[in-house]
Amino acid sequence: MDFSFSEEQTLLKDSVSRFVHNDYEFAARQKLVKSELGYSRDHWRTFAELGWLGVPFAEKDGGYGGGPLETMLLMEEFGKGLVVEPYVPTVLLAGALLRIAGKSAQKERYLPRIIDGSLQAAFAFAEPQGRFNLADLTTTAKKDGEDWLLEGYKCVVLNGPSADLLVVSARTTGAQRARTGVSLFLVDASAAGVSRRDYPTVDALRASEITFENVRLGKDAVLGRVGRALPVIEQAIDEATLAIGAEAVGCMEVLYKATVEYCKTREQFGQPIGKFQVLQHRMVDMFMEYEQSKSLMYMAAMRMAEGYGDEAKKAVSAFKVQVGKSGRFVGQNAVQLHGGMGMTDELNVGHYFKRLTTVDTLFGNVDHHLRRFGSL
Amino acid sequence: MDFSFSEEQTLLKDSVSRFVHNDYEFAARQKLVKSELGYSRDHWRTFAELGWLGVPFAEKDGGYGGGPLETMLLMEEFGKGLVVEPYVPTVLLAGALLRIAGKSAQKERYLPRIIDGSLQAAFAFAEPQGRFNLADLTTTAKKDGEDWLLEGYKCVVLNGPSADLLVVSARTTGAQRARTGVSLFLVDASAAGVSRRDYPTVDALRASEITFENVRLGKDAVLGRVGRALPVIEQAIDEATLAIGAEAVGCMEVLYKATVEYCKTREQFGQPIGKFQVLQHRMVDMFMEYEQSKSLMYMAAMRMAEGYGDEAKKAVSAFKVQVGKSGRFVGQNAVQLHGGMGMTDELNVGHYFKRLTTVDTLFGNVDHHLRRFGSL
Amino acid sequence: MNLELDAADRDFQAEVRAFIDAHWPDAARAQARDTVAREGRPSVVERAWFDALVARGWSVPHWPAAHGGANWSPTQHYIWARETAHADCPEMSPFGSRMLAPVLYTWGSPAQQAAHLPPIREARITWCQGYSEPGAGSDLASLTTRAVRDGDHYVVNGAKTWTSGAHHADWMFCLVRTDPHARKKQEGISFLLIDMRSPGIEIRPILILGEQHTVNGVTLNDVRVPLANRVGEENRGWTYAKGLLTHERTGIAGVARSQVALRRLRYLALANGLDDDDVFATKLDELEIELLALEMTELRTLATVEGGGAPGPESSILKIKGTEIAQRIDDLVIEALGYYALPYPAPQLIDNEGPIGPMNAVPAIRGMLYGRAASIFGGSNEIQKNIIAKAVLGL
Amino acid sequence: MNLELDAADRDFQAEVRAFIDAHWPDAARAQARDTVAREGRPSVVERAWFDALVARGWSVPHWPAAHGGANWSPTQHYIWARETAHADCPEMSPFGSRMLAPVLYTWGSPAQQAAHLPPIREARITWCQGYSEPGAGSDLASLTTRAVRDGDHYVVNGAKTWTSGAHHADWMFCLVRTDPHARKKQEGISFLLIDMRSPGIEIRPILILGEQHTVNGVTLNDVRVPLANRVGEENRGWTYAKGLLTHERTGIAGVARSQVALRRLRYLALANGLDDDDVFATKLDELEIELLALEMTELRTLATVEGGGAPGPESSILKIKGTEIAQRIDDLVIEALGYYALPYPAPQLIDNEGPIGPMNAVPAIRGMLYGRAASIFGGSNEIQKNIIAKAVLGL
Repeated sequence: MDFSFSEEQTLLKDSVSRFVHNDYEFAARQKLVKSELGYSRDHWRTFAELGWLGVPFAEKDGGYGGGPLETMLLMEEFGKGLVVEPYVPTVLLAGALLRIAGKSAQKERYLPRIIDGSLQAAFAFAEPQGRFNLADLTTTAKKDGEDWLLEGYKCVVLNGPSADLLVVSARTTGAQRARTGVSLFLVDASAAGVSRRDYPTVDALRASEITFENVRLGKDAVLGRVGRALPVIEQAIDEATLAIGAEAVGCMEVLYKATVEYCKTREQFGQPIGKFQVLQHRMVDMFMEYEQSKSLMYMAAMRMAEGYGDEAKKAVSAFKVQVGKSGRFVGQNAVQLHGGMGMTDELNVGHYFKRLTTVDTLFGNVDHHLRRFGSL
Repeated sequence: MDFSFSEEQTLLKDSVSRFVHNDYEFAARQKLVKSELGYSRDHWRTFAELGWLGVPFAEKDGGYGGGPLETMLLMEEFGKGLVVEPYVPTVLLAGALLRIAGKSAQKERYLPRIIDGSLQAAFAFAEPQGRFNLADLTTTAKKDGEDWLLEGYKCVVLNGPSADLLVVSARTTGAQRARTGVSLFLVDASAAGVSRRDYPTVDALRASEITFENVRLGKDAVLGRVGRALPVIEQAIDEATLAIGAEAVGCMEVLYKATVEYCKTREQFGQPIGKFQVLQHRMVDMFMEYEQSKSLMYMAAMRMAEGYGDEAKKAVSAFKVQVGKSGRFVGQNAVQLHGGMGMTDELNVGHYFKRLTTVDTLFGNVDHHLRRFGSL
Repeated sequence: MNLELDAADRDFQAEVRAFIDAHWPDAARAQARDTVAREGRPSVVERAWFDALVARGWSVPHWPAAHGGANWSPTQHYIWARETAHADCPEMSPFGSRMLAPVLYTWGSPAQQAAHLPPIREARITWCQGYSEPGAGSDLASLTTRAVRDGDHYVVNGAKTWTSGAHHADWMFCLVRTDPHARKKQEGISFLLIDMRSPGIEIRPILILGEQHTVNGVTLNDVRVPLANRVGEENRGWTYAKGLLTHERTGIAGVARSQVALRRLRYLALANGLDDDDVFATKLDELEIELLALEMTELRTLATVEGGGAPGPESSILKIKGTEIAQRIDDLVIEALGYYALPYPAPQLIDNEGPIGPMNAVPAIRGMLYGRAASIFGGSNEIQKNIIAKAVLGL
Repeated sequence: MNLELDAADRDFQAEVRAFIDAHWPDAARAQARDTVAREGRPSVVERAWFDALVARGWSVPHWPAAHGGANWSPTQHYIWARETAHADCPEMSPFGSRMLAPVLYTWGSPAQQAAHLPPIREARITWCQGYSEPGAGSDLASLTTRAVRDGDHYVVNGAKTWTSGAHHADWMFCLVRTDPHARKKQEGISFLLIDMRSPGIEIRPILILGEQHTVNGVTLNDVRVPLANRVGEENRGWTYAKGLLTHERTGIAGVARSQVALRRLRYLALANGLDDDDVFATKLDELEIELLALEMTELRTLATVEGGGAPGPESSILKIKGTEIAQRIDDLVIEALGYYALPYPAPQLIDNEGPIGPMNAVPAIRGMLYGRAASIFGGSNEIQKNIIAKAVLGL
C-alpha cells in the first residue's frame, strides 16, 4: 500500500495548482464564461505548452504518459478554480476513445492536434430517451456501399459549439438497448447534414443539441470495431467520471474552507456565526463529506490504474455515489451558511454549488451508480 | 372539517389518562413485566369495569359502540404509560376478526367474554417465511368429512402464552401466496395438537411460537367465509396498525418531553445541556417528528372512521411509515440525549425506545407500508 | 372529528372553481406552468385575472371586511389557496397585500389607509420591503439606515439589500433608525413609507444564482420623506414590523404549491423513463407522505384558529417542513430530468426557438436554484429552530 | 499510489491466516457468530486462543517491543485487525491492554511495570476503568471522588459509574481528586491503581437496555490504596489519562467489524426473502460504499502514521462515521429480521431449547440495543464534533 505521489505527479499537481491560483481568479473566470466562446483560447494554448493536453496519452503518441492518477491530480486542481476550458470533452472523452480504440492512422491524424491544442472535440453519446444508459440508442448508422449513413439526434453534447471533431455513438445493428451493435464514428462537425443548436449549461459550460440527417461517412470514419464499441465507451466514460469526480472533490474543498472562513468573520447577534454550535457541526459534516469523497477518489483512481475491469468499475461507481451525495450536501450547505450572500451570482460559492449539481447528473447520478455498484 | 372531540370521546380519553397517571407508574409496570404472567389481571378487570374492553364493539353486542377514533384516543394514552396488558391481541385483533366476520352465534359466544374480561385471545397469522405478507401461508386446513384438520406453524403470536382462544389464518386452497383461499379458524388454545413455546419479547410483552399438528376442528370453527378471509384480516390488521401507531405517538410525546426536561436540568461544562444549540435543534426535530406523526394519526383515524377502503388503507400506511421513521428518530435521540442514563434499564426512556422499535416492525415496517402506500 | 368539508364549504369550493374556470383560461394555465415566471408588471392575462378578483371582492380576502376583505373563515382561505394553486393562478405580490397592509390597517393613519390600501387591493401599485441591510442578515434589528428630522421631513441615509422587486416597485416600506441612542437596538426604529421616485434612491441589481434578477441593493442618499409617511409613533417601528410576522400564517407551508409540484414531478418521472424505478418511486412516496403530514398539520392549525384559539405549537413547523419539502421536490425534479437538467439558455432563446428538452426543464433548474433561498430568506430555518426551541420547548 | 499489499505484507497476511486456522477452529468461529457474547472470564476455546497469542508473542502487538509488543508496522496492525475480525476471533479486553498499558509503560514506575504489564500481556488479569462518575458524564474532569493521604496510603471515597466489567475485574485504574483547590479542575487529579478486593469497594450492577449486565456503579468507602499504586506524579493524572486518548487510533473506526456485520446482514436479507427488494438492496449498497470510504480514510491515516507523520485531520472522522455505520447496520439487521426481531428470551432459555427464529436473531437485537452506547460512551459523537470544529476547523 502506498498513498504517496511520485515526484513527477507532484510537479504536475503543483503546476496546475499554480496556474489556477495565479491565472484563474474568479472575476477573470466570470468574464470568460460571459464571452462568446465561453472559455479562453489563450489558456488552452497554455495547457498545450505545459503538456496538460497530453497527460493521458502514451509517450509514443506524443503524450505525457500519464494515467488515472495524473488525471485525478489535474482535475482536482481544475475543480478548485472552476476551470471551464473543455478539457473533459476534448482530452478525456474524445481523446480517450481515440486512445483506446483508434487505429494507428486515426491516432496519428487526431492525437497530435489534440495534444498541441489545435483541435477541439466532443463526444455525442446521450439521447433524450436514453437517460444514463449508454446502449440506449435511436441514432443509427447504415451501410451504403462502402460508406455509412448516420441519422439521429444527440442531446447535451458538451463542447458541441467549439468542436471540430465529433465522436458519435450509433446503433449499427440490434434492438434499441442491446449491448452489442453499438459503433463509434468520427464526424467532421462541419459535414453536410450535421446541424446544431448551441446553448450554455447551468454551470456555465457550452453544449449543443445535434441533429444528424443523412450524414455520409467514409469507412475510415469507424472508430474501433463495428458493433463492439460499448466496452470502449464505458471505459472512456468511467475515466471521465473519475475526472469530474476529482473536480468535484476540488470544489468541495474550496467550499468547506470558504464556509469556515466566512463563518469566522461574519458577525450576527454580537458574535461570529461560527460560534453557533449548530453551524459548527454542520461544517464538521461538510468536512467529513469532503474527506470521505477524497478517500474514495483515491480508491477509484488506484483501481483504475491497476487496470480496467469490474473492480475498477465498482470503485468508480462507489466514488460517483459518494461525490453525488457529498457534493449536494456540501454545496447546499455552503449556500445556506453564507446566507443571502450564498445566493448571489457575484460570490463564487453559488457557482461551485452549480458545478457540483451538474457533476451529480453527468455520466449517471447517484441512483444510477448505486444500481451499477450493486450489479457488479 | 372538524378536529374536535365529542364529549364522550373526551371522557374516555380522560379516564384512560387518569388510570395511566395514577395507577401505572413506571416502577409498578416494571414489576408487572417481570412477573410470571407479564401483566396484571387486576388491571384487566379494571379495563372491563370501565368499559374499555368493549370500546370497538357495537352496543347491540354489549360494547361501547366506539370506532377508530375512540381506539386511537385510548391507545395514545396507553402508549404514554407503556401499558402491557394484551389489549391489542385480545380486543383489537381477535376481537376485530369476530366483530367483522363472526356469525351471530360466534359473536354471542365470545364477545361478551372478551368485553367482561374473562377471555384472553390471540391472532396467529405470521409465519417465518411470510415476512409481512398476510397471504403467504404454509399453515393449511383440510376438510375431513364435516371437520377441518389444521396443520402448520405460526411465529411471534402476541399474547400466545395467555390466550384461551386462538384465531388462526390458514390456507384452505390455492398457492402459497394467493389472495384467495385464505380462511380463519377459531381454535381452543388447549385443543389436542396445539403446542406452544412461550417467551418474552424485547418490549417486555409475551409471545409464542405455536405448532398445530393435525388439530381437529368442527365446522363452527370457521370464522367468516371459507377461502375469503384475506380482506377481513387486512381490515383487522389495519385497525390494529392504527392502534399501535397511536400508542407510538403517545410514546413519542413522553420521550420528547422527558428529553426536554432532562436537558433543562442536567448540567455539563457549567451549564444545562439544553443550552447547547445542537441539542436544542435535535429536540426541535424530535418535536416536529412527533407533531407530524400526530397529524397523520388524526388523518388515518378519520379515514378509517369514514369507512374501510383504499383511502383508509392508504392513510394507515402513510401513518405507519411516518411512525416508523419518527419513532426511530425520537427513540434513538431520546436515548442519545439522556447519555449514559438513556442506556439504562432503570430509566423509562430505553423502554419507550424498545417499544417504538417493536412498533416499527409490527404489522409491517416502513418499507412494507411505503410500498403498500405506493401501490394503492 | 372528520375531514369532510361541510355543505357550506363545499358550496364555496364550487364557487371558487367556477370563478377560476371563468377567469383563468386553460391556455393561461398551461403557459403559467411551462414558462419561466417573469418578474415585474402583470401580463395581459394576469391583469385580467386581477381585475376579475377586484370585481369579485376577492383580491385581498384576508383583509378586514371594512377595507375590502372577504370575511372568509380559515377553511375558506384554505380552499382558496388550494384551488388557485392547483390551477396555477397568479398570486398578488405579497409585499403590499400581505406584509404592508396589515401594518397599515392596524397602525396606519386614516389618511395613510385611504391613500395606500385601495391601490394595493386593486393591484395597481407595487411595494417592496426595505428591512434587510448589508451586515445585518438574520439579526434584523441591528440595522443602521439613519433617518434624521429636518422640518416636516426625515432625511434618510443608508443602504438596504435583498430588496425583492425594488426595480419594479412604486413604493417601499422601510425600517430606519431614528434614535441611535436607544437602550435596546429594537427601540430606536421607525417605519416609513418611501416613494421610490424620490431623489437620492439608487437601485443596483443583485443577480441571484443563475443570473436571475429579483433582488436588489437599494442606496438612500439624503432621501427626503415627509413625516406624514411615518406609520405610527416614532421609534416604535420594530413593534409594527414584528407584529406582522405573526400575522400571517396561512399558506406559509406552501402545501398546495408543493402538491402541484409533486404531481408534476410524478408526470416528469413517467416521461423520463423512471416509471419502473422502485428506488425513485420510493422517494416520491416518502415525500408525498411528508406532504400529507404537513397538510394535516396545517389543517390542525386552521382548526384551532377557526375555533377562536391561537395557533398551537404545531404551527411553528410549517415554515421549516414546508421549505424542506419544496427543496426536496426541486432536487428530485433535477434527478428526474437527467441530462436535461443541464441546459440553461437565456429566456430570449427559449422565446425565439422554444425550450430545450422537455417543456418544463428550464423553469425547473431555475426554480431549484432560486428555491435555495426559501430556507435562508425571511428567517433562516436555523433561526426558526432557535425560535421553536425557545418559544415552544422553553429551552 | 497503489492499494496492493507489498510482498512482505502479503507474507505477513499469509502467516496471520495460518495462525488463525491453527488456533481458532471453525467450530469456535461458528459459535462466536451465532451465540450471545458472554461477559467475564474467557471460555475454554477463548483461553486456548489467548494462550496461543501469548506463545506467539502476538497478544499485545501494539506495545513497545521491550514490553512484549510485536513491532508491527501500521499496515501489519491493519492486516491483523482485518483478518481476526473476519474470523470472529475473540478480542482481549481493551481496558488492560489498550487503555492502561500505554499509561504504565510511559509513566509507570519500573515496579508498576514489572507487576502489572506481564499479567495483562498474558490475559491473566482483567482491569476496569474508573473514570466516569454520576453527575460528570462527558464533562469528565469535574469528577469528585476524593483521595486523601493517610501515611503511606490514600483513603479514597466516592462513586464511579458506567464501569464496564467491574464485576469481573481484578483491578481498577481510577482517576481521583487529590487537590480540590487546584486552579483548574483538570489540575487536581491523580491516577491510581486499585485492587478490587480492597475493603470498602461495593459494586452495583447497572442493567443496560434489555437487561444486559456489562456496566456497574462502583462505590468507594474509605478504600485504602498504597501510595506506591499512584502512577506518576500527584495531581498530574489528567495528563496521563488524556495522553492515552490520542494514543490509540487503529481500529477505532471498527471497519473490519462492520464489514463482517454487513456481510452477515446480506446473508440475513437473503434468508429473509429480501433478495428481490431493490429498496433494501439500495440501503445495503449505500452502507457498503460508506464503509469503503471509511476504510480508505483509515488507510490514509495509517499511511501517514507509517510515513512517520501525525495522523491527519481525516482521522478525526473515524469514530463518528464508524459508530454511525455500525448503528445503521444494526438497524438494518432488525429490518431484515421482520417479526423475528421481537423475541427476547433469556439466554438460559436459548441454551436449553435453542434459538427462536433464525440463528442470529437474538444476538442481533441485543447488539442493536447495546450498540446505541457506541455514540454515547467514550465521548459522545456530539463531543467528537465539538473537538473537530475546534481542533481541525479552528472554529
